[in-house]
Amino acid sequence: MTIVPIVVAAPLLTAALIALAGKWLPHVVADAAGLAVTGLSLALASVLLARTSARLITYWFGGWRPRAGSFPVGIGWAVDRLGAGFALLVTCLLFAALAYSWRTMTEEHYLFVALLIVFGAAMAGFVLSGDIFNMFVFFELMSVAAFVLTAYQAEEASPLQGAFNFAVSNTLGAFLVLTGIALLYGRTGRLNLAAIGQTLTNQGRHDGLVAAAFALITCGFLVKAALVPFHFWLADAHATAPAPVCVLFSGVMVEVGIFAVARIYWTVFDGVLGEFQSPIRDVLLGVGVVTAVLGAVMAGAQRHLKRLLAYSTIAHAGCFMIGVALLTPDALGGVAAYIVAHAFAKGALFLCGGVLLTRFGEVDELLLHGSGRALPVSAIAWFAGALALASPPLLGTFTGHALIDDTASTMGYWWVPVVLAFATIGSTAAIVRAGLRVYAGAGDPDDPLLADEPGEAPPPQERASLGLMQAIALVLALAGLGVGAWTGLATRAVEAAHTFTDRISYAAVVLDHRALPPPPPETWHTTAASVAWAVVTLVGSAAVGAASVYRNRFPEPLTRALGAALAPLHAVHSGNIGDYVAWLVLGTGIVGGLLAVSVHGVL
Amino acid sequence: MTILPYLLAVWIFLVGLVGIVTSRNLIHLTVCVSICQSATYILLLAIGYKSHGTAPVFADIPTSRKVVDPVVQSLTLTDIVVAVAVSALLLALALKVFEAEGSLDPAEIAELKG
Amino acid sequence: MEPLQIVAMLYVALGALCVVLARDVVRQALVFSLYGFSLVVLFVVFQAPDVALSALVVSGIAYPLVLVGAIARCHGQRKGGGK
Amino acid sequence: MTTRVRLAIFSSGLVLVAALLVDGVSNLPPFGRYAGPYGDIVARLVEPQRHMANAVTAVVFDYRGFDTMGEELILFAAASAVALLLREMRDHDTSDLVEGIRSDALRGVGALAAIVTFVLALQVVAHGFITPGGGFQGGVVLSAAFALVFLTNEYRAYNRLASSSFAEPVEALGAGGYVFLGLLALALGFGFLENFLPFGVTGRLRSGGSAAIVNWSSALAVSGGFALIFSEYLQENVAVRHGRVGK
Repeated sequence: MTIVPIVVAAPLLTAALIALAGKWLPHVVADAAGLAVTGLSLALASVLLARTSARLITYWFGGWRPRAGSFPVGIGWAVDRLGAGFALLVTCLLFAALAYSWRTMTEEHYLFVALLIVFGAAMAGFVLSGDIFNMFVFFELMSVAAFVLTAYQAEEASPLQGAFNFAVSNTLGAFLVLTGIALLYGRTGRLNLAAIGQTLTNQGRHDGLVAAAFALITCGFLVKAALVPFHFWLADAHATAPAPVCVLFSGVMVEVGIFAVARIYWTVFDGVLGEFQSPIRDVLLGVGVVTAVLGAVMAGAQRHLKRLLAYSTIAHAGCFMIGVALLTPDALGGVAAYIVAHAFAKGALFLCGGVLLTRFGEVDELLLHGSGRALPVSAIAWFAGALALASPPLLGTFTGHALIDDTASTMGYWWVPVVLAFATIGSTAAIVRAGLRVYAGAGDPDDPLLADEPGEAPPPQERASLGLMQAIALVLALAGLGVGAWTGLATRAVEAAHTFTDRISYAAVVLDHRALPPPPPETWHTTAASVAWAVVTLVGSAAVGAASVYRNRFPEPLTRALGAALAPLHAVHSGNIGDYVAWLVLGTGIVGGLLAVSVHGVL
Repeated sequence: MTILPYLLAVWIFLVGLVGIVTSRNLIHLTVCVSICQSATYILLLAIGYKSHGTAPVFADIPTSRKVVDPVVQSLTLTDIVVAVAVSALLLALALKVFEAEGSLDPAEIAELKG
Repeated sequence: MEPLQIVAMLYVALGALCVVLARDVVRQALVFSLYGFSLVVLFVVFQAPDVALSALVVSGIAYPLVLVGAIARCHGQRKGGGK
Repeated sequence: MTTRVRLAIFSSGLVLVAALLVDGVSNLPPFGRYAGPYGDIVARLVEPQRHMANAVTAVVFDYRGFDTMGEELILFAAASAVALLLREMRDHDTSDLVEGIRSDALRGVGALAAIVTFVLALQVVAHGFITPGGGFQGGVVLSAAFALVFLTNEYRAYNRLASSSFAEPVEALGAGGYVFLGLLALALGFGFLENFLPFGVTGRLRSGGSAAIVNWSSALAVSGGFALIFSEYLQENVAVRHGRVGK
C-alpha cells in the first residue's frame, strides 16, 4: 500500500515548500497549497479507512519489510481501522482550521500555515505508527509545532507563559515516555510494538521494570491527554492559542494522548499484564473520574470563553479515559464514536469564540453580554454544538456515551453513568450559560462565581470574512450533531475496536504476515437505560445552564459557600510552571506507584 | 555496582526536576529541562553498552568484533537533536514572556488563575 | 566497569548538580557548558563516538550561542530599564 | 500556592517517582550485558547489506532513516518557530545598525577561521558512513562557520552571508529534500526512503548508496536550521547592543 506514507509525507513536503517560497508568494498561494494538500490527505485517509475494513495494512519504511517470522530491523506502520479513522478526523479538522484562517492572519502567515500542516501530519503519523520510538518522534514533532502555534500572535494582554507552561509540561511528559521506551528496549531489545508485546508475553516477567515502563509511558501520554493532575497546561494553552489551533488541540491533540494509552496497552502490555487487568482498570478509572468531575466544576467557574471550553475538554477527556479504562472493545468503540462527535462540536464552539474575538475583540462572557445577538449564525452554531455535547437521545455524543454507560453497567460499575452524566451536565451547562448570556443577552451581566481573567487581544486581521468563519462553525456543529444519529458509525467503531484490542492477531499480521480474522459483526441496540440517561443529561444541561445565568440572584450564603469551595481550586491553577511540574511529579508518583504496586505488589 | 550507570541517569533526571520546580528564572528553568533530557541519553547508552565492546564503527576493526549496540546510539542522536530544538524554542518563548511581562521569574508573571 | 567510566560518571553526576544549583544564569551557562563536555567524555568511554561528537558540537556551539543570545537580550533590556 | 505547599507536593512526588525509577532500572540487565537482539542484528548485517562501515550512521540514515526524517522536521519546526517568535519582537529594519568591530586584522582571522571550520564541517559530513560523524554533527559545525563570520565580521557581512532570509530557505530545502527523497524512492517503485542507489565499497567516500544523499540533505537541513536559530538570537543581541544611529 504505497499510499500509506503519502498521507503524512505529502503534507510535510508541502509545508517545507511553503516555508521555502512563502516569503515571496502572496498569502493566497500558501493557503491554497495548504488546503489542497490537506484535501489530498483527507482523500487518502478515507481510502485507507475503506481498505482497513477487513485487514490491517502494514507498511515498512526504507523497504525493510521483514520476512515472515524474522526480526524487523526497520520501522513499520500498522494501519488499523481506528488509526485510519483517527487520521481522517485529524485531516478533517485541519481542513476546517485552514479554511477558517483563510486570509485572517497577517505577518509571516505562510509559516503559520506550514506549521499547522506539520502539526496535523505529525498527529496522523503518530496514530498510524507501529514502532514505539517512531511514535516518540512524531509525538515530539506534534508537540514542537503545537508550542509555537500556541504562542504565535499572542500579545502582551494575553497570558504568554501559557505557551511556556504547555511546552515544559509536555516536554517532561515526552521524557517520561522515552524513559519507559528505554526500559522496554533494555528488556526486549526491540522497538516494534508487536515485537515488544510478543517478547514481553513470552518472557512472562511482570516485575518492576515492566511496571515502571507501563507507568512511565502511560503517565507521559496522560500529560498530553490532560488528565488530572497533568491537566494544568491545557487551559493556559487554549487561552493563548488562536481559535483554529484550539480546534485541533481540543478536538484531536488531547485525544491523541488517550489513543496512545490505548494503543500501547493493547499492543504491548495486554499480554504480560493481562492478569492484572482489574487493578489497572481501577487506577485508570480513578484518574478518569477525578478528571471528569474537576473539569466539569471548573468549567462552571470560567468567564473567558476559550478557558471555559478548555475545561469542558478536560471533563470530556476524563470521560474518554473512563471508557478506555474499562479495557473492553465495546467501551473503546464507544470512546471512538464519542471522540468524533466531540471533536466536531467542540471545534464549532471554539470557532464561535474566534468569531466573537474577531468581531468584538473580546472573549469575556460578561463583557460580551448580549452582543452576540448581531451574529445569528454563530448563535445557532454555538447552541447546536452545546446540544451535541449534551448527549441528547440519538444525537451528538449519544452513541459513544451510551456504549460506555451500557458496558460499565454490565460490568457492575453502576456509578460510571452517574459520573458521565455529572461531567456532561456540568460542562455543557457552562456552555449553555455562556451562550445564553452572549447570544441572547439573558440573565445578569454579573456573576459572583466567575474567575477574573486577563483579557485577550484580538488577532491581527487582514480581510477576514466573518461569513465564511461562521459558516464553517455551523458545518462543524451540524456534523457533530449528525454523527450521533449515525448508529452505523458506532457499530463500526466497536468492530474496529475488536481488531484494535486483539494483540495476538495484531502481532500475527505485523510479524508473520498472516491474515486478520474478521471482527464479530455488531448491531446497534438502543437501550432504555441509555435513553433515560440521555434525557437526564439533556434536561439537566439546559436547566442548570439556564439557572446559572441568574447566579447573581442566588441566596448570599449559597454563593458564598460555592465560592469558598471553588477558592482552593482556583488557587491550585496558579499559572506557575513550578507548581505545575510539582503536580506532574506527584501525579506520576501516585499513578505510577499505584500501577506498579498493583502489578507486582509492594516494593 | 552493575546498575550504577542506570542510577546515574535516575539521579540526573531527579536533579533536573528539582531545578525546574525551584527555579526562579525561565532561562535557568530551560537549562534544567535540558539536564532532565540528558538523563535519557545516559540511560539509553548505558542500556546498549557491552563490556569490552568497541564502538560500532567497522572502519579499522573486523566485523566479527564485539561492538556495543548501534541502535541506542542512533536513538540518542535523535534525542539530542530534539533536545536542542526544544531548548531553542523554550528560550524563544521565555524571551517572549520577558518581552511581555518584563520579568523572567515564574512566580512574578503567573497571572493565569483558575 | 572500567575506572575511567566511574570517574566520568562521577563528574557528570556532580556537574548536573552544579548546573541546577547555579542560580545566576550567566554562571549557569558556563557550568552547563562544562557539564556538556563531561557528557562528551562519558559518551566516549561508553564507546559512542558518534553521540560524543554530537554532544560536543551541541554543547560547544549550539547551546552557548543560543543561551548567550537569550541572556544578553534580557540583561540588556533590564539595564536599560526594561520596556 | 505557597512555596512550602509546592515543595511538600513535589518532594512527596519525587520520593515516589524515585522509587518507581529505581525499581525499574534495577531490573534491567546488568551494565555491560546488553542482551540484544536489535543492535547485534544490525551490527552483523550492516556491512554485507549496506557496505557501510559506521553502523550508527547506517541506522540513522538507512535502517531507521524515517525517524531521522521526523527529527529534521522537528528541527525545521523549531527553527521556524524561533524565527516566527523572535522576528515579531524585533524591528524589521536593521539597516541603520552601527558596525561594532572595525579591526581588519580581527576580520581576517575570523574569515580564515570560518573557512577552516567550513572545510572541517564538509569533512565530518562526507565521512559519515566511514567514521563517526554525519549530517547532524557536520551540519552544526557548518552553521558555526556562519556564526564565526558573524562574531568577527559583525552584522553586515553576516547579513549578506547567512541572514535569516538566506538560512530559512536552506533549512526548508534540507528538510523538504529529505521528505522528497523518500517520495522519490516511492515514485521509482521502491519503498518510502528505500536506498535505491548502488551501495559502493565499504570504507570509501562514495559508499552508502542513496542514504549518502539523505545524509547531505540532512546536513543542509541542520546547518540551515541552526544558522537560522543563531542568526535570530544574535540579531536580537546586536539590535540591543548597538542601538541605532541617531537615537
